[in-house]
Amino acid sequence: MENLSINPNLQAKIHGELIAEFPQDLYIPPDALEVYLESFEGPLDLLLYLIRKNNLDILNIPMLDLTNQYMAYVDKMKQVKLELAADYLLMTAMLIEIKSRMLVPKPEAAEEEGDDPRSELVRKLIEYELIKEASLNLNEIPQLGHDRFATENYFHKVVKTSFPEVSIDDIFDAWHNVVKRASQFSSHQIDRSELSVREHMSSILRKLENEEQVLFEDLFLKDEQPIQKLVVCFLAILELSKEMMIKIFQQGNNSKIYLTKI
Amino acid sequence: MEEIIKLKEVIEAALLTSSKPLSIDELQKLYEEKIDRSTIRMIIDELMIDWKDKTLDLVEVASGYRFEAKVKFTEHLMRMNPDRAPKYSRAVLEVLAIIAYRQPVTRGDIESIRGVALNPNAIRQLSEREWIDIIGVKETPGRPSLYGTTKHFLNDFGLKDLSELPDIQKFEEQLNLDLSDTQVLVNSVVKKSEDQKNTDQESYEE
Amino acid sequence: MEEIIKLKEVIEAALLTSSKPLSIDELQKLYEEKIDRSTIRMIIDELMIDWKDKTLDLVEVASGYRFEAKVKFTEHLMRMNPDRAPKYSRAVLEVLAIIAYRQPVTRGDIESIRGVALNPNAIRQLSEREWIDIIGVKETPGRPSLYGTTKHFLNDFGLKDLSELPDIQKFEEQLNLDLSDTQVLVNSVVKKSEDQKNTDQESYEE
Repeated sequence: MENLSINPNLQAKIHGELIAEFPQDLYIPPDALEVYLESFEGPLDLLLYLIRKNNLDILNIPMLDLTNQYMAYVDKMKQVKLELAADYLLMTAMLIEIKSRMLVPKPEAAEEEGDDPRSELVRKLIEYELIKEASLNLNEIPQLGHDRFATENYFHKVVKTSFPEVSIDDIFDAWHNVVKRASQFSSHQIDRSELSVREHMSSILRKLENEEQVLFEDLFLKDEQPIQKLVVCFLAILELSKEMMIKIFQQGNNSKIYLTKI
Repeated sequence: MEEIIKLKEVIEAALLTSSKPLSIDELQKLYEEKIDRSTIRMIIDELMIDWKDKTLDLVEVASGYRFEAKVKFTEHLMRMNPDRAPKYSRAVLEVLAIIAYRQPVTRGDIESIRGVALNPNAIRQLSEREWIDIIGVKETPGRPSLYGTTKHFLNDFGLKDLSELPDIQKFEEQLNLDLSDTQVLVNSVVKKSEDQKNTDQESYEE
Repeated sequence: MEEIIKLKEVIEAALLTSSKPLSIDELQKLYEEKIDRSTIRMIIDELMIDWKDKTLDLVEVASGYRFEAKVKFTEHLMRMNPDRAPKYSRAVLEVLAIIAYRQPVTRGDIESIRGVALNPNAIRQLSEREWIDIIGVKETPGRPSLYGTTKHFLNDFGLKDLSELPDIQKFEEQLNLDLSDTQVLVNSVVKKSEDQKNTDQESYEE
C-alpha cells in the first residue's frame, strides 16, 4: 500500500507558521483553534487533512481511526465555535454510519467492486480534492486587474453635439401621460384652457420683454384679424392679469389702457 | 547600458497599460529602489522620439504622461465607437410638453402638474436646445420665471403656431374628464375652465 | 502595399486604445467599406510577430484580441498599482473552480462538492465581478438556477475558451497511478469530469 505524496497546499498554518505535525493529542490552545478552524473549508477539507497527515490510504480508509480522530476534533470545535459545527456534525453521522456498516458481515454475493460502504465518501473526497487543486491552479493564472495588464490608451474623441431626436408625437405622448397621471389625482387637475389663449399669453409676455409697456389697443391693431383671434387675445390679457403675470393700468377714466411687465 | 534599456521597457509597458496619465512620481513606484526623476524624464524624452513614427504619441498632459492614438486615426476609431443616439428622459419630454401646452408656466406649475420636484437639468437641456426660454416673471412671492416655447421650437417641429400641436381635447374627452364647464364662446375655439381654481367662470364673459 | 500598411496601423491603434478585447467583427467597423475577415486575421498575425520582441503581447482571448504587457513586467506593474482588484478567499476560489470545471451547476451541486453550506457572498462576489452568471434553470423541484462562467471570466484570465483552463485531468491521472484496486471508483470520477468537458453550454437543459 503506497502513500500518496502529500499535497503541500493541504498544510495548515497558525499565525503564519506551518504546522509540521498535527498535534497527537488533538490539543490546540483555544484561540489558536479558531485560526485553525478557519483554515479548513469544511468537513471534507478536514478529513482530507487527517488522511494526508496520517498517511492514510484514501482508497482504503481505516474508518475506525479516521472517525475517532475526526470526532475528537469536532468535540474541540463544539467547545469553541459551535456555529461552525452543523456541517461537521452531519459528517460525523456519515462516518459512524459507514463504520457500522463495515462491521456488519456481508454476504459473499455482495462482495463486489464498488460495493464498499466507503465508496461514496471516497468519491466525495477525491472530487473535493480535485476542485481544491483546481482552485489553487486557477488562482495562479494572472488575472486582469490584478496581475495581468491590458492596454487602454487614450484617443481623442470627436464630440459631435448631436441632439436627441424628438418628434411632435413624442411631445404629445408626454403630454398625454402628464394629463393621464394628473387626472388620477383630483388635486392636480389640469386646466384645459385653449392652446391659442396660452400662445397669446406667451406672445404678449414676449412683447413686454422688449417693450416696457404696450398699449392695450395695439394688441388688436393688426389687419384682418378674425374675430376669434381678437377674443382669444383679449382672454389672454385677462388671464395674464389674473395670474399676475402682467399689470393693466389706466391714468384716468377714458384714457389709454397700458399693459406692463410686473 | 543594458540596465537603461530595461528601465525604458518597464516605463513604456507601464504607460501603455495605464488607463490614466502617469506622473513621474507614479513611475518611480515601478522600482523599489529610487530612480532619479531626471532619468525618468530622459527616458520619456527618448520614448517620445521612439514613437514619433508609430501609431501612438507619448504626450504630457496635466497629471502626467500618456500614450494616445495619433489624430489621423480618430476618424476610424470613432467609427468603431459610435456615439449612441442621445435621448431625452421621460421627465424632460414631459416638461417640454407642459411648457408647450400650458405656457406660460412657472417651475411651480410644472411641479404641481407632474407631482414631483423639477430636475433643473430638464430646464437646462431644453434651454440649451433653444426650445424654451424665460418670457416673463409672475408676480407671486419669489417672483418665479415664466417659461414658454420659442420660435425655434416651432421651426424645429415644423409648426406655424402652437395651435398646430396635436389636439389634446379629443383625448381628454376619452378620459371622461368633466367637460360640463366648457364655454362655447367663439365656435368652440376658446374653451376655458377654471374649475380647479375655484374661480367664477362667468367673470370674463360679462 | 501602401494601403495594407495603413490598415495595419489603424488596427494596431484600435487595439492599443480599446478598453476591451476586439473581435474581428468589431475591427471590421474601422472602415466603412467591408474588409475581408481573412485580411484582418492576416494583419493580426503580422502584428503578433511585430510585437514579439517589444513590451506588449498581442493575445487572443474569448471575445477577441487585445494587447497586454509581457509577463516579465508584472512585478514592476503590480508595484505601481496598489489598489488593484483583490484576489479571492479560498472559499470563493473553490466556488469559482466548481463553476468553471463542473458547469452548469446549481447551488446544491456546489454545496455537495464542498460539503458545506454555500455562503451567498461567494456567488455575489463572483457575479459582481461578472465572472459567473445564471445560464439556465434545472428542471428539478424548486427549479434551481444553473451557474456557469462568462466570457468576461475567460477574458480576465486570458483564456480563449474553457478547454484552456489548467488541466484537472492530469491531476486526476496522478491520483490514478496508485489506485489500481478501486479502478471502478476512479473511472467514475474521471468519467464525470469528461462528461462535463464534453458538455457544451447549449446542452445544459438536458
